Amino acid sequence: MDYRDTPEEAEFRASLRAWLAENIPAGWDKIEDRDEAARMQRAWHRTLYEAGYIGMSWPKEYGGRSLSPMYEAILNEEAGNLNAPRLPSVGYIGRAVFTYGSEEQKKRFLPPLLSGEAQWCQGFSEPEAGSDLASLRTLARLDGDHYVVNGQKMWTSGGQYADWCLLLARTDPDVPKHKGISAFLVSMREPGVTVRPIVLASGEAETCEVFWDDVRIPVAQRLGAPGEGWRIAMTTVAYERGPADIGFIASYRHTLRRVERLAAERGLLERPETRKKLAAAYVRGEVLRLNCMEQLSLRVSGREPGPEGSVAKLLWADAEQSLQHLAMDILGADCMTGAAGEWLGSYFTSRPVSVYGGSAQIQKNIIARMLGLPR
Amino acid sequence: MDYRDTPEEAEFRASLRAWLAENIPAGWDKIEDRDEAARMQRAWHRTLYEAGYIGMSWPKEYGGRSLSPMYEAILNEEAGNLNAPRLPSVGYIGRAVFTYGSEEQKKRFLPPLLSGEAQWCQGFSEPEAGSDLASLRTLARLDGDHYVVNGQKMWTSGGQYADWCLLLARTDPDVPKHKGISAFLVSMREPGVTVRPIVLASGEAETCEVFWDDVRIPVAQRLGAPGEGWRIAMTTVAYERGPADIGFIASYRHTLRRVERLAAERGLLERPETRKKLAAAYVRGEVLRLNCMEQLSLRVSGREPGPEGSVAKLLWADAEQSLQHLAMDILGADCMTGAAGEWLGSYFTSRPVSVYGGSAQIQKNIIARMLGLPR
Amino acid sequence: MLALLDAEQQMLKEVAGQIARAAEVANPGDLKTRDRAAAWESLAQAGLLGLRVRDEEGRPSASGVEVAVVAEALGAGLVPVPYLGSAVLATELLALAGAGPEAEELAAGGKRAGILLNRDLSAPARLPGDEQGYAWDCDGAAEALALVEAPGGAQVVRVPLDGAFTPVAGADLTRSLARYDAPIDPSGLTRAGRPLTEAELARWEALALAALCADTVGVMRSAVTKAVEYAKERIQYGVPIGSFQAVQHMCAEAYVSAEAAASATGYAAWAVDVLEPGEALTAARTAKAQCGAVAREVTETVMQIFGGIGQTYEHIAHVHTRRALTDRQVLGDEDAQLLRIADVRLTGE
Amino acid sequence: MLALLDAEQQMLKEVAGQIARAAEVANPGDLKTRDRAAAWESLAQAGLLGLRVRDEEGRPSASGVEVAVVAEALGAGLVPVPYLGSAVLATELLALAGAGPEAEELAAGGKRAGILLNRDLSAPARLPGDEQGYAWDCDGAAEALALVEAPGGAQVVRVPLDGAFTPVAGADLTRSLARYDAPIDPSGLTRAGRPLTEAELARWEALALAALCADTVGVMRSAVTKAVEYAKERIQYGVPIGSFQAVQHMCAEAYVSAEAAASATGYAAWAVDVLEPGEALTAARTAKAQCGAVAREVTETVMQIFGGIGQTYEHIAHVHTRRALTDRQVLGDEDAQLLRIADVRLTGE
Repeated sequence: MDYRDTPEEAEFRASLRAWLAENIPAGWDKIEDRDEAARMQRAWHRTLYEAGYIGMSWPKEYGGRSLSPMYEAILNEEAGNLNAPRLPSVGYIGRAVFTYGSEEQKKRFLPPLLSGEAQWCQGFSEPEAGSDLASLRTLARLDGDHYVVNGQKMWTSGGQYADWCLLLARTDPDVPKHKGISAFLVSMREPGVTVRPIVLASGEAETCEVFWDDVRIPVAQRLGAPGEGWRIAMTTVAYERGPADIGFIASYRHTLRRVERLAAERGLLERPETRKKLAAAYVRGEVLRLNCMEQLSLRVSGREPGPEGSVAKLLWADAEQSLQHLAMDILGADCMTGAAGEWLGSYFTSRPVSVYGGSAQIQKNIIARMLGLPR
Repeated sequence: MDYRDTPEEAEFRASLRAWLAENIPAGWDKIEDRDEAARMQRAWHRTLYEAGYIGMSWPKEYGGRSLSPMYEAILNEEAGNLNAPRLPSVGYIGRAVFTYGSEEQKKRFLPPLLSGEAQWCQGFSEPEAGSDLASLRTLARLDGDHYVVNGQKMWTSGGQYADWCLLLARTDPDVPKHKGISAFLVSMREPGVTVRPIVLASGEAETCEVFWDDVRIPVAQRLGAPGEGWRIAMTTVAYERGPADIGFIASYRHTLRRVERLAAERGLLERPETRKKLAAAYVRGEVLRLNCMEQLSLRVSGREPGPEGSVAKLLWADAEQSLQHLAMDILGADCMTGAAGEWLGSYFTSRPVSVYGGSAQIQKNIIARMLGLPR
Repeated sequence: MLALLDAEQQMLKEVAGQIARAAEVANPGDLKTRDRAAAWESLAQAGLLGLRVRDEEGRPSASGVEVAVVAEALGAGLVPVPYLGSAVLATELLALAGAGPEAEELAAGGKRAGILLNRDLSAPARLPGDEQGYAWDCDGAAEALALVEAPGGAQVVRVPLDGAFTPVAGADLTRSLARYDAPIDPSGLTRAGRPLTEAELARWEALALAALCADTVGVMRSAVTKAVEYAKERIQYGVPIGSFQAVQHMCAEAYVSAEAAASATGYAAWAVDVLEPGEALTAARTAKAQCGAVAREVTETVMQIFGGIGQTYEHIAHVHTRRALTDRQVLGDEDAQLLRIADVRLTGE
Repeated sequence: MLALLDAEQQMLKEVAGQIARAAEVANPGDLKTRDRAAAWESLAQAGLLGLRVRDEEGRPSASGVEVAVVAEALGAGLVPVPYLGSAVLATELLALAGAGPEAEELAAGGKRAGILLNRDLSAPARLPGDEQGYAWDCDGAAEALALVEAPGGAQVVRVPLDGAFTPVAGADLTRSLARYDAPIDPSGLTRAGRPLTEAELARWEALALAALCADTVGVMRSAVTKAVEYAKERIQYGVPIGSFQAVQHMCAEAYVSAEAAASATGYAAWAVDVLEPGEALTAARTAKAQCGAVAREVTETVMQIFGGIGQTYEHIAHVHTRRALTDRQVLGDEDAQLLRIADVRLTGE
């Protein structure tokens, strides 16, 4: 057991840190326009790619470096510490493609995914299929050498700026619901694809609805076999939900420092109660960080992401939501009068952390299963 | 809406208060010996009875005074305020007897129940039938003009000192579980009845196990029809769980004052955090009191005790358990070193408040049903 | 003792409920389309704006209980009218000060007044002194009431909501807020009535807190009702989500919290006109402490039950949260109330 | 980085687990019948009492991680031997002070020492000064260690557990406690080793806290495991209670709390010998804050899952609660830890 970097990791971290210091785009976090921010993200992706920081854990044959997931965690951590722009999330789409794709699909889709030339989104959830994803209704009807897709997807993050979508649709309505689903790699530029931003309670448009009206997808763009969509989705979701994105830890630390400053500005640091609450927020962050390090160590040791990830997910939601509660309580009326309106937004942004990617209730069900409790 | 006493209630309260001041047995709360305490309780019952304070809400024909339940609540409140010994709880047994009993049973059992000559206990729960009472296994087999009872009861409070028991036993194992249960009025002095005290985590023996080995009960002591036991139990439990026993409110207030004194003795009253926690404990007590007053008002207005009682039960458990947590935190190490060992006992005594009489989980189920949520 | 609404109060509840339902904000889009003037006119015509106007013997035409009944109904409907600001906080202040005609004017509905609060919304603004602050719940009002020190007590003054005030977008989408950032020009203030004694101010605060609590209770109860209805209808895994015990218990816990707050609020509302001012205020603080402590949790639970859709701006859930959180802050959150209760419990006795 | 036990540590875990299971208190009746001397002897023979004895170069024979592995196993078994008191807290204090022979004596198992704590159990007793206090986890010990001021630092002293000490029945049924009520006679004290620097004391406290945390983690994990097993077997309404989602979620929440505490504890145990003393101590305080904050809740949830039977003295549940609550208090509960963490975070930087 050793929480320190190995010599190789330390070397990687040092060179990465130097690279980040030179390459983080100046003033990126001052950009308010969403379109401009999206362009910046795309350029950032390209910059990272050219330096070899994208897909490091992917097999070499698919453009990766076959490194341990530890290096991606270090990237997340350092980028977070230095307040870099969000790191592109290519892992889960890539994994779906190189695990289930044909050789041709791999050749066609992986390079631009890695380079950032093609931005991807994920078309899984629907208005009537949230927690119960398998009940999705979007239909892909085979018509010659194409599928024709009709339906509505929801919670498609980045849908506005994506070029491609990993889409789940029902190809066989006559078999049990998990078995009739297939996965597709489909261009967001196809006729019939309409994207509508969803404004959240915070006032931000962070995600989208996507309407699919008679969208035609070549059969060659089906990923995996017909009916294999559920398995593909589960692989993807497992990698999405896992502790890989340790970038959150760094952002949590930044936020905690901001909350500490808020308390200081308001002269609350003399209060033992406030001191304890701030310390408790630090403890929650540390606990999450250390739990994620254990998860990561398990992955590095070759274990597939398992239900233990649900522990981290619950700790994450609790940490983030508790921190926003604390900020709100420190701000008091300012949070309600608009004097510190951005914190009200952060508060509302923290709420869905216990909803998306499997609600807190679903995570507890998963843990109960892992504990062997009967259905 | 008026939270004040009516003139009649005020008059009753005044005379009761005067009576209590003269009649509360001196030094009763210094008695340590359990047997002696039981004798004191019996004498106290008799004293209350002779003054007309037992069974006030019972119909006159059964020895009551046909008064509104409000008067019993006032009795509970005043007795609690003046730190009187526990009030005898005759309501739920009485209600079972005068609702379901034969004329002969009423004549035979109600007068000594009221007067305290006969002390009663309740033989409902079993080791394998707690929350799921209807799965009880104690068997009453008909043998001529007697039933022969075999089985084991648990959580029979006061079983050591009871003369009689309201017993539930299965008389017909061949029908669905709720339908095969009958109720019996049975002497604890019968051969084959063995009482064994159960020591709780606090170290106190507050309740009993009762073993029934070939205990013979005359058929005439069956209460209600064969198979009517479940209905009888539900009536009894509803009256047990309802807000009638407002005596708890007074005892909560006493305990809160003691906790406030603990904080003062330890010089913690300067701490805003401690002040807030003590005030929050006061608020919880008030909320419970006021909720119970609403429940009581509903009953006085002729409504049967309903599932709203579950709200009070949950508030009660929360108030009591939170108060014991607060005491423990104020005491710190003293609670662990035995320097304030009695508070550790109180802490453990607060734990089953969310278990007995329907666990917190069961209460929430009841509320969910009331809200119309589907099974 | 009977801790239940009497027949007349029940009838009032129905009337208020009807008006509230007609003006209800059922989804955020309604905020743009509701005819607020008509809703205000209905309240005026039903006499609900004049509950605290005094008769010739100085008695309010209705008690705190009636005020709470109306406030709860309007809170339940998230109705975007300044009932608390104008018909409760401002009218009661005028009535206690003996400014009968001014109170009558508000009761008639033709004129409205907001209340001026200090920078942290925890108390009525004191002028001079509070150099920054907010006019709260001042939709359609040309003025807001504040207090100035005067011989004999606190003098109510009318502050014109002129250019010194900037409308701000606060958390609450249903009630308006205007900020002032510089000392108020004393020459623009008009005195109303006679100075208020400490006891009268306590009485005012008790009513104000009880009405805020009733609003919160309305917001919470209707939020829980909506979540329960959704849980009955929303199908996942082939069954209504309300058949999952986890969802059932979330609903039950939110219900218990809301009902507990309602119990404390009922007593606080009753206490306003019956108990001694200090006792009435402690009852009100007790209710506000309880409401404040559960408001966030209850409305968050409701958002959680609504799942993804409950996180969107177009859904009503966050409008409940925003109104409840604002109620929590106005005149002091639970921490502020608890400290004052502690003063009475631990020091006052 | 690899935050997992290595192969040797895994093996140690199995050895410690075997010894712990042989001496496990599975129900309160075992407290009378367990052969505590045999358990102690097993620990000595496996070398587990000597993990912190120093080699000739001053290195401990095993790191904080190994200590935590053993402490967790013994906590999980509620094993009634003074491992923490004698083999960790006392031995480490002697080893840090360079009192090698005394440490070796304890490691051999023939002799035991407790630790003297101040009246609120929050720190090692300082003599003179702490005129009342407790010898903790001193089963079978003839002496307990305390600190006296000396030039150059804090001097470790051996305090005989003589007539000045009264055994007391504390909350914890598995570890013993003896009280002293009057200033300790200085003539009876024996010095051990050289005075300790601040840094050494910080290192000692880091190890002591990490070991206490590991004990708590063991207590919590085994309590949760027992509750889960019970939930699988206990039938009500014709099904195991563990098939109810409410029970499942209670188990899941308790599990998450215990695992979170374990994550923090693993790091704290590792940090003892690797990080700077200040950092190691912050890591240890973080773990102790987390363990302290969840210990009560987790063991209470376990009692709740066990229902009525879990409330009885004859059942094991409360023995878990008692040991966890005691761990929480020794060397400072979560409030104490948080305040110290705040000092570092908010003032130290």
